[in-house]
Amino acid sequence: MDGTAFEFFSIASGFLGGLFVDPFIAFVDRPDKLIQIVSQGLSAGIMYSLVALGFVVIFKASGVFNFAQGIMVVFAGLTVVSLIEIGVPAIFAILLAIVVMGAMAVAIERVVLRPLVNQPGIILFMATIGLAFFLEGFGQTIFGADPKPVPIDALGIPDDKFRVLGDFFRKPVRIYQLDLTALIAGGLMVAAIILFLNRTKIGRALRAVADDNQAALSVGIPLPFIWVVVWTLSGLVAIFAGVMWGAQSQAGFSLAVIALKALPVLILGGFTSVPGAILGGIIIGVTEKLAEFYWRGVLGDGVEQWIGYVIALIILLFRPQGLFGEKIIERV
Amino acid sequence: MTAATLERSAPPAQSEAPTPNARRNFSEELLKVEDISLSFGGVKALTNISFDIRKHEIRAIIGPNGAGKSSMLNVINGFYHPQVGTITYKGQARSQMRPHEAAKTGIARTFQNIALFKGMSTLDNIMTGRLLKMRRNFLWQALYWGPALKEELEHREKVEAIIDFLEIQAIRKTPVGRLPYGLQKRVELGRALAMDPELLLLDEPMAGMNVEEKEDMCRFILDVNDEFGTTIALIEHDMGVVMDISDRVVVLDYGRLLADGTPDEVRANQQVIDAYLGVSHD
Amino acid sequence: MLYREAGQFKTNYVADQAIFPIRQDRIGMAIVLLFAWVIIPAFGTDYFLEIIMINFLFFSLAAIGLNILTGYTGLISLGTGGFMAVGAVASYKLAVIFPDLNIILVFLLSGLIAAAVGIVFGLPSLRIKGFYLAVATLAAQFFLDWLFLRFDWFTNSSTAIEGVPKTLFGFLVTGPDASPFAKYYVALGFVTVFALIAKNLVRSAIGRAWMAIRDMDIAAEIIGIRPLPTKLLAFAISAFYSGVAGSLMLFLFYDSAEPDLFDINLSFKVLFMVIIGGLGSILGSFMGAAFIVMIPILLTLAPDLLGLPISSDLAKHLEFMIFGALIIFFLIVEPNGLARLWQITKEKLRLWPFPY
Amino acid sequence: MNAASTNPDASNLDTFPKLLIEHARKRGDQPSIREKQFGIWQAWTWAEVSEEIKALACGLAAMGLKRGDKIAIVGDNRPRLYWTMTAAQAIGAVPVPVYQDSVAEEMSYVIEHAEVRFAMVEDQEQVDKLTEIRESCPRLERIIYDDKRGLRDYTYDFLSSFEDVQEQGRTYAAAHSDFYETEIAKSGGSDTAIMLYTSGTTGRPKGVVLSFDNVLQTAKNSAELEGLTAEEEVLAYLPMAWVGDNIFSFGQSYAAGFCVSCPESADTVMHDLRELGPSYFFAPPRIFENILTSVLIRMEDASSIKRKLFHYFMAVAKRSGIAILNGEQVSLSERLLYALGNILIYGPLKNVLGFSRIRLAYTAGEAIGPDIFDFYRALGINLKQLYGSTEASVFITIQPDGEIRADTVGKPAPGVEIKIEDSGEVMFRGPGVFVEYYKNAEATAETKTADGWVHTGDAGFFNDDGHLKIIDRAKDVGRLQSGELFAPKYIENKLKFFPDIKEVVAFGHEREFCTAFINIDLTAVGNWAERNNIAYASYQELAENPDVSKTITAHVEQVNRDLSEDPNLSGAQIRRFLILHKELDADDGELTRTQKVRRSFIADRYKPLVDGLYDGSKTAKIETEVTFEDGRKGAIRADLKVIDAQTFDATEHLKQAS
Repeated sequence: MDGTAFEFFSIASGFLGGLFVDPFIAFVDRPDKLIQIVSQGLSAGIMYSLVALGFVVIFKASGVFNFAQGIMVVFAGLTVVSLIEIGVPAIFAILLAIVVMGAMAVAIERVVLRPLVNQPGIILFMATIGLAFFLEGFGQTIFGADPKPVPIDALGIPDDKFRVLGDFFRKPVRIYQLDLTALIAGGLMVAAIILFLNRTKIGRALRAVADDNQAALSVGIPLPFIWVVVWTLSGLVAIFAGVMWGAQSQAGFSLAVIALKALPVLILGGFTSVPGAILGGIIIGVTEKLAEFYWRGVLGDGVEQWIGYVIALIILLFRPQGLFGEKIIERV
Repeated sequence: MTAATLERSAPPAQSEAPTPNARRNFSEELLKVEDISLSFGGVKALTNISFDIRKHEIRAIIGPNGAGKSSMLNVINGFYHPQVGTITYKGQARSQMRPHEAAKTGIARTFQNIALFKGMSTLDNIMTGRLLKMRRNFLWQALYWGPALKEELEHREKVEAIIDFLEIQAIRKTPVGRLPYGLQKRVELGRALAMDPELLLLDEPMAGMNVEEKEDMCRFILDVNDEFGTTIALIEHDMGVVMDISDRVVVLDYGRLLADGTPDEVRANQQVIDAYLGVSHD
Repeated sequence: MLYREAGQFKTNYVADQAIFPIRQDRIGMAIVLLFAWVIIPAFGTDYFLEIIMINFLFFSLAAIGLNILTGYTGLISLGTGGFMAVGAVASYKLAVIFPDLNIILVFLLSGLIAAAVGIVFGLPSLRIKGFYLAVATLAAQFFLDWLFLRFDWFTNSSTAIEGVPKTLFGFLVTGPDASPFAKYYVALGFVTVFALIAKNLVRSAIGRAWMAIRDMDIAAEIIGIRPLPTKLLAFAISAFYSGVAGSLMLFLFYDSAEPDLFDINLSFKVLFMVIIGGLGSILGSFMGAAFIVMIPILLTLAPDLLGLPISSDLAKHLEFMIFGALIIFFLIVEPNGLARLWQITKEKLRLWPFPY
Repeated sequence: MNAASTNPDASNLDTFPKLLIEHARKRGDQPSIREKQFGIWQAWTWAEVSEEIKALACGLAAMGLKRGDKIAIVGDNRPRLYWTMTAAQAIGAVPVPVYQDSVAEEMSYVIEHAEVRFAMVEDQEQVDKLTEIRESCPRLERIIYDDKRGLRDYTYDFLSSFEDVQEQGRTYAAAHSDFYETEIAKSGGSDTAIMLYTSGTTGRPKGVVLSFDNVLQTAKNSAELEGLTAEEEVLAYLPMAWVGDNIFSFGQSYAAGFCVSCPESADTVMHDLRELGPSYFFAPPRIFENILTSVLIRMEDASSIKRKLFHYFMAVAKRSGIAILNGEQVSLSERLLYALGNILIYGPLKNVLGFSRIRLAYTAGEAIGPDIFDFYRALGINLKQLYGSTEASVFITIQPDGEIRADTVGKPAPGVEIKIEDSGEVMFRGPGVFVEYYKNAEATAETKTADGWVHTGDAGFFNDDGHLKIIDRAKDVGRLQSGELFAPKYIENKLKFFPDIKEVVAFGHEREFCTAFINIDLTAVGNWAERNNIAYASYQELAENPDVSKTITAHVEQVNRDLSEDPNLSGAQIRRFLILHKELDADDGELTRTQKVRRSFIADRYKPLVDGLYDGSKTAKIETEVTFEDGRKGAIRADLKVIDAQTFDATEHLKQAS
């Protein structure tokens, strides 16, 4: 074995070791770090889940792959923040934002969806990309292009961190109240949506539409109404996601791109599965943070930009229908 | 009245001659299925099916809805893989096979719900049937010149002969999506014929057709069998048609083999009569 | 109306299968080529040649590539930007590592490298369909973006990749000092040749195999089309076109670019071209590219032309809004794209004065 | 083979086989005939055709076809069937083309009467038909087929394929090297070239015997008159058994050397017409009328701008186009307007119809509606009428360029003399006059006088310009009880010029007044119904619609008004009429195969209806047997409304006018 080959071998083994061995050593070495990163991952994951949930609700009821979901989150968040900025009390700001998102849903149904009814999915998909462009331009015209800090106090969101488990580890684990709030509130939101879908008449109709448009029509619920409801619903989710996400950094248009990360969540969970969206979000969020932290040494920064997709792809190769999608039986 | 009046193509003045069904003799086995069982997640679609298809014959598979006829065709052309049983095709026991491999060995088929390429013209649809026979790689095709052009034109000639055979000249360049149902079925048959198949599987070739279209289709099926010597296995609901054009009939019911024989034998079979006329299965 | 087809009958298949079987179409094409090769370079200003024409040309090439994949084979891809990045980076590296390599070879090899990458990212297409596949192709986009940003071997430790000056037949054709005139001809040469190749591919056996997969993959398989090689070939050829387009973009247009120029927005831009132009149409790829290239240019010019003083920020925002609105408007008016519009028009002209 | 025998001098080119050899020599590499098959126009050059025909002729001879024998030709227009004509002529046999859609019984009569020994047929359908009638025609020895599709199992020994015959022919020709040329040289201009059976309105068909001189002279004269060259493009789509096709697609092609093209199938004729873009075109008025109807219907569905453009420029065309075509003086502004119209409407319209390249178009057989005639002329299509018959080898009169009228049929064709009998019947004499009716000396004598004059059976007169005008069949021109003139066909045609009306049968001879049966045009009226959201399931239902009755009544009254203007015919206005419950059909024997009404047959069959028209009742009952498309028979019962139409007297009309 000559020098270069050895060198190569040692680099390769170092690389692979960095990928697959070192992280586990680190887990054991600093479990407090691990727990802390997992908790960050959880809070990021619940955000992905929320965006993904918006996708799922719309896709389930109308087959529209709504690419504008990300920008809707930004738009909703900025609406709340801007209203509070000009002195509207937080509670009214949120109520007003709900009205705004509802109005937007009506407008989208009228202007975009209705004329495109019965078009193939890809056309509707492209239309939502157009919508994303429009909303971005529109939002920037109204709110300005600069990100705004979310007035956490006004909204009554706790912003402390507390340290736990200090007795067990070398250093205590820092838990941010903000993350915790997001986690709990996100969980509540998800529960509310599941209740809505399962326990209300409209919710059941929505699910009927997802299965069969004609069947839903025969129930007597007009399709346009259902569309307005789902878009409003996903608008509501967007308000929540926008505020919470903004609270962690700032509410700005760069968030729209981050929202693309909700896409692998969708692959993972299946386009039509609500629990899939939640679980997928958490899996992606946690893995992302872990990879970013523990692989930084080998791969450098930014692993979190794509690792979610790679996980999703790998899973797809074994389960083409996603983790929660129904098994596809091809018939001829 | 249905297409039942259409007689096997005996020339008019020879009507005293023995009926063609009896006259036609087939001995060479083309395909044999033995003890085929197929189930989907516990639901049994086929149970212990055995029968054979002999070279040059027209073999009908009949049975009530849900009898497993289409599943049987899907097994033959490799779309479904039976859990139990063997398929012997051209003397070779077949292992699992993908549909495109079945195509390569000379099995072509049409579908119950037309499976044409909607965005393409009649001509292009039938041209796709020749794909297996086209040897030039894409670099030649990129030039559309020399050997690639020559090959393209040779196959165009073959396809034109099929268009002429099926009398669909008038719709040669029409996108198939715009064609009425009966013509689409004909184009689909054309695409299958373009593969120069040894075994042609037809899944309800006459479903949803009017009397005239059925008669045409019968004529085409008989002519294909006659002119090219193609072995044909077909599923059909119209009993008159089946009895008239097929040499032998397999009857399936609830995924089981009910009867197998000449049309006359099957017609006389008590179980078949029960299945069709007796207790309703729905 | 312009068509006079009576008497244009074909006595052999070569004539019947020609790209333009109708004489008037041949004349039309000849006029377009005359404009492209003679009149535009003769009379176009540098600004026109560079900002409009070269821009339009490399985007056309990328759009043709994506159209082969999405329009003809039915596989939605959001990774075009990534494949263009591969082409751009590859051509930069090749030109630097092999200074004597002919510029045409540099572009073609870059295309081949992009094709190889395309094949790798096309593998999931065997099992994944529709939007799942679209999202999967995003993986390519993000991964490649990250790769080129993270490992500075690709950029020779600089922040940007550059169009290396190269000559062809003794003329300087790339790099900042090359004349737009020379660059234009290089771009036009590539686009002319590869548009013809694409047209040939889609009207021969491989094109029919792609369309068969697109229209009904099960039936395609049953007539003997092997899905994986067919789809992978579409990915490879599509990525090849994107890669060459990326090289042209860097060498003939930007001269110097940071890798993040080839981001997800570029993918969307090309996808828009294909959708607006028309899925499954080579002509549509050109129309879509022209449309998407011209809109921002017109939108920037519009306020000045109308004499409305708008702040540049607002102009930028308005551009976004108008762009988005136009996309939606076009999808509503003609979801099948400009090519379909042209096809309908042509059909009408052929049948004029009859409506059908 | 010596050069002299293959190179007969020009004056000696008195038969088609001789002309064929001449063409093969002079323009061997030019296309002689084309057929659209397998998606493209397959062409054969004169040299190739010459070889094909030689092989075929020798094959026929080898199989026993002798000089003077008859060979039937049954099928659509196909190159091989045309070749059979020349091949038969080459060895002195006589081709007898038979209408391919005639039922076995009709065909059987012709085959038997003509003593046909061989038959060349297109496909299985015709083989079956001929096999069936072979029992009643013992002379029919051999059936040769062109298309072998579906015939694989046919093992009859009297069947041969076209290829077989040619194969035998090649062997035979090799063994008898001079046979072909010698045989050709044996025939001369006075020998029989062809026998055509006329589908006479009464009685059995008669076999019209035409000599080479008849056909060739007529073809040459007319080709010369119209300046036909070897460059013409012609679509052969009319039945081969019809004399017109024999002249336009065969005789003139040999005379002028132009190429004839056969359509792909009956379904694709209009499409093939458009592709081919013929320069010389013949169609009976019915086809021109159908095309115009479809033009108008399609324009109805066009956008309003296009519709307005169309109507505006059609008005321009009617005003000036005809004059321009006739070479008359037209103002510059009108000419410019017409040129604009040509770009916007006429040019594209002609292109879509396949008429762009037409230099010369003929129509004949019936009167053509003036509107229809003017429409095509206004577009700049040189449509002309001619008057002819089988017995004349088509041409009796032709409208010379620049003297085109809708209501006359032109001046005598080259070499033709015409006289009008005292009875009003038109008689002619000329090079095309037939030899005889085959095996029917009696009929020959009745029709053809000793000095060569032929009775046309049509009544007509020359107008001041020397143009012949035909009113009706001489025997059909009758008188009302009042003694006033009743020309049924004249009235019928006037009504049929309305697009809504497809067929009319007028009654009045020796009756108190004039009445009519009317068939509405299902296409035109059906289209109207669709646009007005009127649902209908059948012809019968549409015919009973009160709105339709109203429209038709208006048409009848319009005709009555026109008739009142003509002092000779004003007595024969239609007082009562009814709309028939079914379409008149050749399969029911109500029309001839050339789609002419069989008046007396109809009068007989629908006697209760005719009675109803004259006994003053409000309705008339009828039960008729019909033949469906699949050959089954059924009965239709109907209770038809008899409609009274307003009539006008000449004075009232004058009053209105003043």
